[in-house]
Amino acid sequence: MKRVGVFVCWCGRNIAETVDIEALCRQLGRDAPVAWVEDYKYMCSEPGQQLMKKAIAEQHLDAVVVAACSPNMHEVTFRLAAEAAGLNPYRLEIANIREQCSWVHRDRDQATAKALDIVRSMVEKVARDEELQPLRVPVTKRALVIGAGISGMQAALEIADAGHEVLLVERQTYIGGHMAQLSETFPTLDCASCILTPRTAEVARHPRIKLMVASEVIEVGGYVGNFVVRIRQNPTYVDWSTCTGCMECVEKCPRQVPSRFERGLGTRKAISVAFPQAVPYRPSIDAEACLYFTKGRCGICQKTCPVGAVDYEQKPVIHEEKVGAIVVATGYELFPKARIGEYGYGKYPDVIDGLEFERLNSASGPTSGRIQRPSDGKVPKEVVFIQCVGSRDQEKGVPYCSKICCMYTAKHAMLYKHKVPDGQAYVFYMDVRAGGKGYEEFIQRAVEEDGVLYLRGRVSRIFPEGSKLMVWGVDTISGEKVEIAADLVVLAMAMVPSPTARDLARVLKVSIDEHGFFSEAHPKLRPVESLSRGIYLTGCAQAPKDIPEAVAQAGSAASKVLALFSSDELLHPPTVVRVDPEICSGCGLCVKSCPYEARQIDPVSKVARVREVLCQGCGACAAACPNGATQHINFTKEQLMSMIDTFTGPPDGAGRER
Amino acid sequence: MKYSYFPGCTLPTQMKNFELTVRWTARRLGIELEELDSWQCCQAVFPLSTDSPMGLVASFRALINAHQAGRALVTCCSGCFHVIKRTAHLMARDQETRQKLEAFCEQEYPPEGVQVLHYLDLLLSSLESVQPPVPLKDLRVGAYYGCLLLRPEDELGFDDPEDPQKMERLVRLLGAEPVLYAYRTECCGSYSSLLDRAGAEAAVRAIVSSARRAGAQVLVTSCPLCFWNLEESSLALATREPSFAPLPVLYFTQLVALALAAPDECLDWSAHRIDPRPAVAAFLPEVKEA
Amino acid sequence: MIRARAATRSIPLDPGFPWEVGRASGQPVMRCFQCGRCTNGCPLTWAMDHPPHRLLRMVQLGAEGEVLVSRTIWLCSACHGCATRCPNDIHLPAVMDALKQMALARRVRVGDRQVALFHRLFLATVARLGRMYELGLIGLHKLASGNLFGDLKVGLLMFTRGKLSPLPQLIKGRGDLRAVWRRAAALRREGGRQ
Amino acid sequence: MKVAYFPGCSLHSTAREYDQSVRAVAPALGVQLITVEDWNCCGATSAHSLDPVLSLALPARNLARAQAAGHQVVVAPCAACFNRLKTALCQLEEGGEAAQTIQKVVGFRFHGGLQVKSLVQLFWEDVGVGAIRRRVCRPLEGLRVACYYGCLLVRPPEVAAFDDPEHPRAMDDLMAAIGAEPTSWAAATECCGASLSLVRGQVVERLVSTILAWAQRAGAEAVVTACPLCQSNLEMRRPAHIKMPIFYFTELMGLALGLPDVKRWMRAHLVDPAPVLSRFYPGVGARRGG
Repeated sequence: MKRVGVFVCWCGRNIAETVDIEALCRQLGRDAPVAWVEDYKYMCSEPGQQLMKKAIAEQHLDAVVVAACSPNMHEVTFRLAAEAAGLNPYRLEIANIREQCSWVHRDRDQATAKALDIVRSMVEKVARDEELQPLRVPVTKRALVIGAGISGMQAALEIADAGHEVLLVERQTYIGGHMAQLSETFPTLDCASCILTPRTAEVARHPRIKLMVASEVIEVGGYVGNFVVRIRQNPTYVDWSTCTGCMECVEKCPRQVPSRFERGLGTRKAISVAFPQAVPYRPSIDAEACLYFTKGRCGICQKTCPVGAVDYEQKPVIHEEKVGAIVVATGYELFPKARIGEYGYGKYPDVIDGLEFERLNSASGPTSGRIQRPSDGKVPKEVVFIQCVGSRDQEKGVPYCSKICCMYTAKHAMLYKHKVPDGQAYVFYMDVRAGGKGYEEFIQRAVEEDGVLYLRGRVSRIFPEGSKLMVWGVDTISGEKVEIAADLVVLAMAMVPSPTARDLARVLKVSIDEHGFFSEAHPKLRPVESLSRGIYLTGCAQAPKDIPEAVAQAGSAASKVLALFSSDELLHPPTVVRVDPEICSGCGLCVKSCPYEARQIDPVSKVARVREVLCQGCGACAAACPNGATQHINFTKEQLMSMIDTFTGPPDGAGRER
Repeated sequence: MKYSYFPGCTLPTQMKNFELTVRWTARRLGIELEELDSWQCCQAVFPLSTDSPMGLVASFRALINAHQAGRALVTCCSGCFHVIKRTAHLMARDQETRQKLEAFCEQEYPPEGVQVLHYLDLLLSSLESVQPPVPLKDLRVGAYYGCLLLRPEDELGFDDPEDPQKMERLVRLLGAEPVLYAYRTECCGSYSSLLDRAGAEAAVRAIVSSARRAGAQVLVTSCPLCFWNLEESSLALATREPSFAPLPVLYFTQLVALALAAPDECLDWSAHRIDPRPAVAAFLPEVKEA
Repeated sequence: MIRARAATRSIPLDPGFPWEVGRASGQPVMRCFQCGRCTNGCPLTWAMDHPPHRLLRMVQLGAEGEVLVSRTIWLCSACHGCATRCPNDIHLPAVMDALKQMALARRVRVGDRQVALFHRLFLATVARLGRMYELGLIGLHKLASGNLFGDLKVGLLMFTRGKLSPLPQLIKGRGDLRAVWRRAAALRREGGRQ
Repeated sequence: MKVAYFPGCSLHSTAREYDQSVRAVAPALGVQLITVEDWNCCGATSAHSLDPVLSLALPARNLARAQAAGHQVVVAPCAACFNRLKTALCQLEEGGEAAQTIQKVVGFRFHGGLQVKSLVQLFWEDVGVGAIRRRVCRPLEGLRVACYYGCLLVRPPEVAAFDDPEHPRAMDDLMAAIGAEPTSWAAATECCGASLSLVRGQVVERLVSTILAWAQRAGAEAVVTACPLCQSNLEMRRPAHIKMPIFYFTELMGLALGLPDVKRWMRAHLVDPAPVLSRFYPGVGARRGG
């Protein structure tokens, strides 16, 4: 008969207020399997743990039940303490008498009675627990980073610099994400490409980074340390290994289509490279625009290519890779203008969004940096910037603040004034949010030096009147309704997750929040981890943020990956399932019920078996197994039944006494 | 198809011109409008006070009558459409008020609800297959929606509140040219225009001059109150501000009547204080020699 | 072109106005972010048509028409309570002075004619005598403003206490004082700081 | 110690007793006052309201004359004059375009090395509280006074640069030195309305009644001030039901130092000081009529 020790925690007043600790200990003392009972105000504290260790040694305890808070909180703490005292950690169980008892009841007697049952059930369980050792799992020291925006690139570089191989997968045909589209960045007005291109160049030449553009992750199997990832590389119809980047094909290509990189303000050829500093600097063919694919004509690019790199027959290639950790950096997209009826559903050409303004202002943009009206190319003399378009708007389903628009709108207003000094910039805002380092001073500079006029109020409507755009706003501070005849309106659109995020989340089996951003394990303490071990988050994939924060998060995610790779093996919890071959009839029910592909039927012996390393201990197959061949270690049917009996058995534990 | 027709107070009385063209176009397009037997005024304003459902009784009874006749309820006036449709919508989601009204009127409200249509929808569907004998060629028409027809969109579901197109579609079907102008969905002052003349005139000045700048020759509406305010304020403005040129105002059914070559006797221009005939002269029926 | 759309009229706003006031007063009016400290410390807001912070906001908006005819700028007693506490170091009394000078220069309907008249007569007295002559000033103001019988009782009391010297005091240097006036006036005409 | 004395216009008329008490107390404390020869009005509020150049030129002319007479320190008992002189001095010391303009308009070259102080500042910083206490022969034991600084004595800090603009204590220390009990109260630095008094009397009445109400609530028997405009406002515009005498701080110091002419100064007060001071100086201020 095992000698079970029970340690009851007061948890300050959390438990002691509604559970009569003394009565509980008295009652437990009289139970058969319980050899030792002790209580302490804070079991998880240093003295609490010492008390338990001393008792394990002196009372030669074979198993321990700690009646305290949820196992999520301190199971690891107490198991390590038990192990230090020579007890097998899996012979220690937590009886949750706080979240499941004292916190949810008020009646002291009922709470004490319930606490007694909870502890007794755990005593029944621990009495039958086996001694176990954690399973050792090899680690593939290779990381996958999904998304090559500034955040993804930074994470990839930091992991690679630490000596590990990185697979960087990017959906577009170029890397740099939305930052590549920016002209300058706040609060220092650094030119975006000047600070981005060193990073993209570094990624391109890094020996340990394998860059796969125009690629998407379509399937992820396995578990932390041993993911199996399938990536589809979409065809670019140009063999980049032979292509020299001379761009003859681009010049000769007759087909002009609106460029997505230029947000529709400029055009590009059917075969093209997104922008002059693109990395990799190789052209690719847009099948929807190319005359060869749409009408079977032309083929000029193939003819003019001096090295014959153009290959219309290129097909998508599926790559299968093994990686140990995954970093999600899929970034953001702007809320579509077309969903804002009040501002013209995106139909008015001179009502543009922030990224379009960036392209207008960018030296390599469609207008080589000249800020002009998309409609008639004239330089605008009155420009209205509108904050919170889509953001902080329950109606549009985006109740949150997109965090960076106050800053980039002030930047836009300043950049406009630097290029059109006699122009007038107005900003309609609700609350300027400039919390970063040097941010508030940046806004003040825009107001004082560049004479940007800030008007507090949301614009109710924009409509065209001749060549002008009438903007109906208000300045709630002075109470004046204002109407501005603007030449150009720039909307600070809300930031929403990138369109592929939802599907990727399903593939990675990680959760996303109600807005589609990836859910972090804990908003304050584990912001860069997802709830699945080995999958980390960084940048705007997790929530809207500015570049400094995205880069900081990238470093944090990279350090998580490096911590994972620091040991050659990973410890896997031993409470997995096992099969008794004699009883198993090979019906395969367990294989169907396992969500982690951990159960198989042995082709030779026709008997079910377990890939222990994949088993997450969820118990689904043990429950499904018709004849009990599959048993869940330390959660066997016998243990569970005994636990249930304590709740359904005779009241006040008759027949339990020693 | 037969419909229960709810004319509303002003059509049979002050706005005879509206009523005549409604009946004539319905007959001409085979739309059977059977007037509800005992209808009352729909209150013109959807009663926002929630503690007394009495304001909804008229609409409730109209809906019940239409249901009993087994037909959808049709109306032409934006005001009536607004109030009755919102009452129907309220009946669908507010059980407590519905039970109060059912108890008061001692009549059961159909759980599946009653369909409420605007006559414009019927015209649009039946005109698809009709070639207008008198196409209103080169007539530039500015449709004036006002607000009751469109807002609140989630209850009325009539058209896109920011960028409505139904009136424009009708104008094109009649061979005329629709004109988009900024103020077509701005409020004309509605019933406040009866008290605050200055406010209403400011609103009408903006609406009419915006339509004129966009090249409209005539305004078209489906709301008697807007019709009255657009004319009344325009005339007041014209006397005070020589630079302001009013635009004639028509009901959408009058436009349809013209295009379908309606006879002279059902085109009653007497109610118009701004004579629309010069603008639509080319489409008027030849005056038969006396 | 930005306009304020009141119910029936709309007033054009001139975004250049705040810069003009900024230069004239030497104060960074655009820096104000409407925290309201000046207003809630000012002893005279109850008598003003626009509290100081809203007046400054109207300056920022360029509502020149409404600002220059406001009563606030004449009622400000330059007690510097606002200037001391302003987080943006804006010296509001200096702005009020600049607006007073602009109002007079642009001949608008002055917000408080009596106070404006008082200041003009005060300076005229000093220009002629070199020192203040209260009795003369009060007399002139009563004649000019037509408010002949105000404060008679307390005036008499002050006189009997010998607090209102009947005769003015003239300084010897009136000559060079007039030269100072002339040179100042010349500077003003050059648009010195208007 | 020899200083240039700038009396200012008020001290020659409405604040005659202030001038007399200053001329008596200063020498008693070893301060020799040499009046600035042919001084002119400092322009006060009106100058800076209407003309930025004149508002600096007028006080600067006085500084020029003090500099010409070789003085280092110019003392102005009146807070307004002190503030204007100090503003002009700051501009001159700052140099730059404003300084050139002033010197051109007044016609003098500024050599620097000049100081401008208010009288309270001089007594507090230079004479020192200890020296004053030693000379007191009739301490005003138990006299509860509210020291009223007003605004221009301590504000704006970058110009006045004297004591603390929010919680000044200089006058309180001087009063304590002569045995009185200064009370802390809320309106010590609230503005009394200054020059508005002659034109907008009712405005000042409301401000003064608030200030005196605070003084009464703090249990003060009298208010002590160092500014002629505040003194006359507090006396002239006081509400009828508050009969609290308003002293110049030099008057009380004169009384405490046992100087002869105290009676003459006290006769000029509108509010009879006798009830408050008789326990220190029988018959002081007593005369026919309130």
